[in-house]
Amino acid sequence: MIARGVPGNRTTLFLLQNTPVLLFIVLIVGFGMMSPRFLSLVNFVNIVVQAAHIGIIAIGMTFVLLVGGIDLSVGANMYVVAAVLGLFLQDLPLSVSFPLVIAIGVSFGWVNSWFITRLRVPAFIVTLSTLFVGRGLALYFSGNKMVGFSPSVLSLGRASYLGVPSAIWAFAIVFVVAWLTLSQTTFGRQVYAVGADPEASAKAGIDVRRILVAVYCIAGGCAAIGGLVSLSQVAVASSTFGFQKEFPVIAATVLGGTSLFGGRGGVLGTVFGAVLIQTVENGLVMTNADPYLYPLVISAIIFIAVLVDSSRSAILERLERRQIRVERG
Amino acid sequence: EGTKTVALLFDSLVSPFWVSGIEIMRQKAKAKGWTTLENISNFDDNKQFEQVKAMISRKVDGILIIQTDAKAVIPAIRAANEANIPMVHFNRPPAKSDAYSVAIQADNRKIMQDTVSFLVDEAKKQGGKYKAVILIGDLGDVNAIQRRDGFFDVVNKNKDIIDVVGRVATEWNADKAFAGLTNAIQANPDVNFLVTSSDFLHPQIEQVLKSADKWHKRGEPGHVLFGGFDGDEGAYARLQDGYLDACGVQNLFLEVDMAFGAFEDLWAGKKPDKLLLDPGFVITQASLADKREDMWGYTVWKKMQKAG
Amino acid sequence: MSTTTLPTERAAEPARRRPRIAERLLMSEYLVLALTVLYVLILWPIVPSIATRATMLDVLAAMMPLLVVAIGQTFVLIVAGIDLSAPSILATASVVGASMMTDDGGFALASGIPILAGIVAFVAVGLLIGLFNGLCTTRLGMPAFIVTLTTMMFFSGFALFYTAALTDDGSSFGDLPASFVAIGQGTVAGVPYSLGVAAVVMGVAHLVLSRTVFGRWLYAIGRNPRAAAISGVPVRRAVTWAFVISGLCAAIASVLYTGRLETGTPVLGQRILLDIVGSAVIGGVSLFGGTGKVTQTLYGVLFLSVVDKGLQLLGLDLASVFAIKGLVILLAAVLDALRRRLILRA
Amino acid sequence: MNDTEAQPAFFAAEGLCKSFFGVQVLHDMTFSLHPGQVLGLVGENGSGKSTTMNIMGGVLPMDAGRMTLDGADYRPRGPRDAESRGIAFIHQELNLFRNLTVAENLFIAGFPKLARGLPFIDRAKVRVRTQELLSSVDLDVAPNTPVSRLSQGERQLVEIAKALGSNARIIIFDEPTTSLTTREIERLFDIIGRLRRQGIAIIYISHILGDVLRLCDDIVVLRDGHRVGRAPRAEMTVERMISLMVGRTIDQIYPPRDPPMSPGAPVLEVRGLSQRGIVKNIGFDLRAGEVLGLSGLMGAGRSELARILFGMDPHETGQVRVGSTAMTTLSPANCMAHGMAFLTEDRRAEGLMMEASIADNVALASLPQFGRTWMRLIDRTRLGDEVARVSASVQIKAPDLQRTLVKNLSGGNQQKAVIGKWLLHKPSVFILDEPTRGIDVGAKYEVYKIVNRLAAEGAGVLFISSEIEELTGMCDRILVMAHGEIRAEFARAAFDREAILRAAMWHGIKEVA
Ligand SMILES: Nc1ncnc2c1ncn2[C@@H]1O[C@H](COP(=O)(O)OP(=O)(O)OP(=O)(O)O)[C@@H](O)[C@H]1O
Ligand SMILES: Nc1ncnc2c1ncn2[C@@H]1O[C@H](COP(=O)(O)OP(=O)(O)OP(=O)(O)O)[C@@H](O)[C@H]1O
Ligand SMILES: [Mg+2]
Ligand SMILES: [Mg+2]
Repeated sequence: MIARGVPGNRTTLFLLQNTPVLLFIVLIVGFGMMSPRFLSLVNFVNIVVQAAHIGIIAIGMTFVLLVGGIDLSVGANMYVVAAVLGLFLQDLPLSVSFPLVIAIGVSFGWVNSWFITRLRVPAFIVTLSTLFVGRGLALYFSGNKMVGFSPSVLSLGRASYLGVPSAIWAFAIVFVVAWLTLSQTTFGRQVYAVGADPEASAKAGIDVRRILVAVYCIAGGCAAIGGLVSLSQVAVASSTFGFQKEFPVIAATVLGGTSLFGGRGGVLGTVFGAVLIQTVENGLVMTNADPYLYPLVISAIIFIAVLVDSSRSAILERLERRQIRVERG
Repeated sequence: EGTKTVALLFDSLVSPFWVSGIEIMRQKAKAKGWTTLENISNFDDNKQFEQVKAMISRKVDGILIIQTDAKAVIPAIRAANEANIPMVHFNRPPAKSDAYSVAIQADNRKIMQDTVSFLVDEAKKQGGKYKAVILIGDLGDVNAIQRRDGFFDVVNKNKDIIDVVGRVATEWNADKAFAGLTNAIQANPDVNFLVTSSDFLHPQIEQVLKSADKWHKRGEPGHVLFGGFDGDEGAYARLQDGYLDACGVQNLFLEVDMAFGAFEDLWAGKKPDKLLLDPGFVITQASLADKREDMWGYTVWKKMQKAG
Repeated sequence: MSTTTLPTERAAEPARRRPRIAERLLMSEYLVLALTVLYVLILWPIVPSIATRATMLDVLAAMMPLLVVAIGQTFVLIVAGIDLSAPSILATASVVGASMMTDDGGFALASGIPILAGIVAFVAVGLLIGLFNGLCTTRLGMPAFIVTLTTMMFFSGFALFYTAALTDDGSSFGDLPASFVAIGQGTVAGVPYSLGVAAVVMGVAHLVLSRTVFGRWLYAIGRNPRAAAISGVPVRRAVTWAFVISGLCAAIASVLYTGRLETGTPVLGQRILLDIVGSAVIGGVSLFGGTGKVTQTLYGVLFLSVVDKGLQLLGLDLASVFAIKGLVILLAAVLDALRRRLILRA
Repeated sequence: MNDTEAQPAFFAAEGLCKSFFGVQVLHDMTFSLHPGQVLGLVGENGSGKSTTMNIMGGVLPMDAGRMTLDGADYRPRGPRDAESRGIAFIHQELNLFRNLTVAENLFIAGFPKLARGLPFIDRAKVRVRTQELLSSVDLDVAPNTPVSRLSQGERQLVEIAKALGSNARIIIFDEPTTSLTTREIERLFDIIGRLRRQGIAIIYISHILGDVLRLCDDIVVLRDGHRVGRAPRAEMTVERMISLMVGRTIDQIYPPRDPPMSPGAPVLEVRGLSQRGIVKNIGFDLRAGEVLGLSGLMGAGRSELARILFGMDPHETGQVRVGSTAMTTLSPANCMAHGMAFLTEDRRAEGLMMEASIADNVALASLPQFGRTWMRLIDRTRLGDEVARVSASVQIKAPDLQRTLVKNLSGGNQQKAVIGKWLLHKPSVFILDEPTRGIDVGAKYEVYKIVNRLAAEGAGVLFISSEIEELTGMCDRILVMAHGEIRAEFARAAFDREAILRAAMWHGIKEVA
């Protein structure tokens, strides 16, 4: 019997608590050995830049999944935002047009929430429908043509401030705000409560409807910001802009440990999930792998990451379980 | 004999090539007094089959189809044969079968070979060694595969000066192209030879090359030898500005005329060949002025200039 | 519960009682079905061909494979899981199965029973991927969403890889034997075989879900897995079976699709994931588990298929198709929400 | 009624009515409260106590009637509104978020902020306030412990702490002691005494009538949604309450029980069962026809022991024999196959499918017995008959077994549904963890009768309860657990409340040190 402290478990516990990070390191070392250039700082910057738009949208998705909802319309939302910006707001200065299109993204989310909270239509169906309607509207505006953007938007996509690319700034700001909101405000904690049990939340005096509305608006706003980051990179929005983006976004969120059933997870994990996927894609290009192998390798690595994470949680739960009796030595 | 109704079944409208294609078709059909019905299948073979059946039940006079898969379209052809409705494949021929239909296709492999040959000749002229990257399209798309093969046909013969360091699988997807090319250039900062399987990826290429400080005109130091394919308005503009060296152009006007001609032949009871090839052409900065009238991107570009 | 009274028959009652009928219709579980009929009636004047026998048979034949996959999905949804890998099972089964029977690959040509071997391959692919999904969720405690997401990515990639390795042009397997193709295309007395296959799958699934011990277990697991486990329900085994059934259904659907297209293609069904889950959910199956019937899935599939067919017949441009499809689904969902409220009030 | 104190009533409810789905469950409910008063509310399960409080607490709207607070009309728009008006509500079904910490649960409706205008939570303040509140209910857990790690009893204390923290003028306790043991209950009564001295009015709902009588100034009795009596404590007795509640007199609380002729063969034998940190060296026999009590304080490990026996939790060493079989692997399915059944203490999370009908719930554990042919098609007529028979034998009150969802049943009827589920399985060893939690005297009596009947039919019953009276009333023998070990055993003849309590309070570590 081990006496007080249980020191043997300490290291195991530490290792277990940090397995995602360890896995990440293994991955980086692996790719690094195959392609030395992979390990450069510039390349890491690149990875984060490329992960930024998915990551930002996934942060918004995290809020929605935390309340046990889902938003399939984020990709359509991105496209609407891109089409409106490129077709109607070209001539406005960015300081006006960007807030305007983000507001459009938020209203898109608000429409979703209206159907979900007022008419009690399941989120899956509402956002599935608005996915179609949104894409249809945007296609109608653009007439199926590629939408181009003003040089100021594009140079923003290539710009750096204090040596950090604009996409990373956007990613970082969205992350910090979201993290503070979720962990340090009443609203954030209520999001978790609503996700765990909406009925109990109402009884506890939480304005459940307000939380739901806010969460979908946040997801809409994040989709718009993510859309802006993406379009400033890819420079045009073709008719497939944002098409099926909901899958990688939800994948990044769930990979980051957020439960689809609500109440569990957080944005730190989401950022990790988004960056992890991009790291693998980047590593594959860096090592000049056969394109046919990309999906195989990426899915295998995601699989291993989740496998490690779930077995770790099981072990952790066992180790951290409270004990009734204090064992005597 | 009344007005004709023709169905236009596209699998997607992802690139300006298809968008221009459908617009040219609408115009030319209108000019002939035909009605058009449109369906987009979003790369879903089965859905496209259903669309063919829907058009058959609407009793259209002809079906123009752009299928995703060459073999999966065969039952659709047979269904059209059975209903006695002429079927024309635009830009992608079906696999061999006993079913009868007419296909119009650009000679992708040949056009790509010519384009890349031009670039290789340029390279030889300039001297030195080259690190090349190719943006490949969707691995399930015949055209993408033919263009890739055309590229390697030429490059493999010139291994001494050209080393292919990156094959970016874009899946015809702009952000995959952006990320893939960024990474490829990251891995090989000295890339100086670039070919894309479609011109619609130019904006992403421009963004990436600008970030890497590689976007320079022909003749300027640091210029990347750059070849395109399709011949859209962006390609025209970049040729004119001097960034693009060569572009393999599909003659879209000719292809639409060929397709509609095939319908008329079929209605008249004639039986055209199963495959009609558009030879296409390579356009370079030198031949720009002569050949641009045949380049569909130029007309689009002109219209855009007019609109402001 | 079978589909005995069709709402169309009710609609034929005398006009003066219409308000009550409308209300009753709104409250019945056939609402989605009624909306399908309504949709057809609205489109009728614009495209008369929507109500022809040929079109109807077409819709029926075309929806059968989707119905079979969606039924499999229903099993997984009932236990509060989700199977995103169904499209990749369609694709992988399609190419592996086809490769048994054609010159590309041709693994089973020498066996003398290539078609049988091919079908066995289809089924085996479905069962194995389903089993893998099930074991990962139940034994390794991984979330179903992410397990099936990774199997979806993996096997979509694998199908492309497999095809590229075995065929000349790298795009698909053609030239399937005629007797195999007949499964997807053939008819007996004007009724497509695929209809028969789907009817059998549906009948068995309905029986299993509504009448057997196993079916009741699935619902119990979806409603409260802990209570179910404590009540002696073999939760892990049952959930694993749900995934295996989903895999099997996807494989059967793959046979139908492949036969229909005469082609084993690695992109088969790559875009129908939202249709699969969406049709079940529109029919009334909950994503949170514990509820859902095969008939609801049937109505959902029928609804989506008819909506699609109507839009195809209209031949509108892409923008309008998207917008109308979205609005129609939303309208159906809103009406369904109203229906639930009315029921609660009554 | 003459209120004993001089202060005027500051809250009054008049003629409250409420129906669910066309069934009226509350008729003309009228009562009033004045500062410092403790009002008891008693009635059978489903008599409308929680419904009344839900209306008062803003959870449900009323159909008719009127409430006044400080003379003004009071019509809460929601729980939050009620709370802001000074009415705190401790719900019968615990209303905590398992994914949040204790501190977060206490402040979920509104955290103290770092500074005016800044949205951020003042974590330090939350911690200090939480510690204060927890120590006021004598709960010794860290403020950042996740609620999922607390036992039912601990959760109940958290709920109470939460109400204390809300600065309420009226606190509603809807069956607050269902998971508490003697020690915590005493503590709670102290707290309530203190609150009333501060002028806070209390509404106290409980099925433990003795407690109500001891604690409350006035007692209101409900029957089938009607108020059937109100009297000050002095005019009330337990017998009178019961007769008002059920409309007849019940002379016994525990049904008579013939002790088994001769102790039967052991149906459950446990030897040397240990799991580090949970239970240690547990050994006992349960005989056919015997009702064996298991007593202990909160956290003694009784539920844990039961969970291990039923194969829900792992164990490291020890042997378990069920009937004549030595169990090699313990799992619920395996245990059930050998005739074991287990009624868990958390009926909401582990016992019932809330969204399913009563019939579905009752059938759940016995489905394979009704499967025919290789497909195991369910014999629906036979199943329906059996379910109806069992439901009738436990007297579940519901309009329709097939249609009524369990979530719409009152707590007592829910409990009967779980018992019904296990009775249908015909257990020979039945472990009951707090089986009478939250159910009324009448229903308790029914449960006791069921237990007696089971024992008379030769089953062995392991009866876990925190009410020592209940154990002494029901059991043939009582084991007492403390700190994961069995500390004492009492035979029926030697039942002694004080001795049992003393054994339960044994503090393992001190004794060694
Ligand atoms: N949300 C609801 N929907 C339908 N019926 C309900 C609902 N809530 C309560 N009821 C019914 O109202 C009646 C009164 O229930 P209530 O919960 O007030 O009883 P109670 O006196 O608190 O009983 P218990 O002592 O078991 O807690 C019961 O018949 C119950 O089934
Ligand atoms: N899920 C859990 N995870 C970790 N610890 C737990 C869990 N459930 C209970 N515990 C701890 O186990 C101990 C014993 O639990 P519990 O209080 O249920 O025992 P008990 O003897 O059955 O008492 P009672 O039934 O009166 O609550 C408690 O200290 C509790 O904190
Ligand atoms: Mg109650
Ligand atoms: Mg307990």
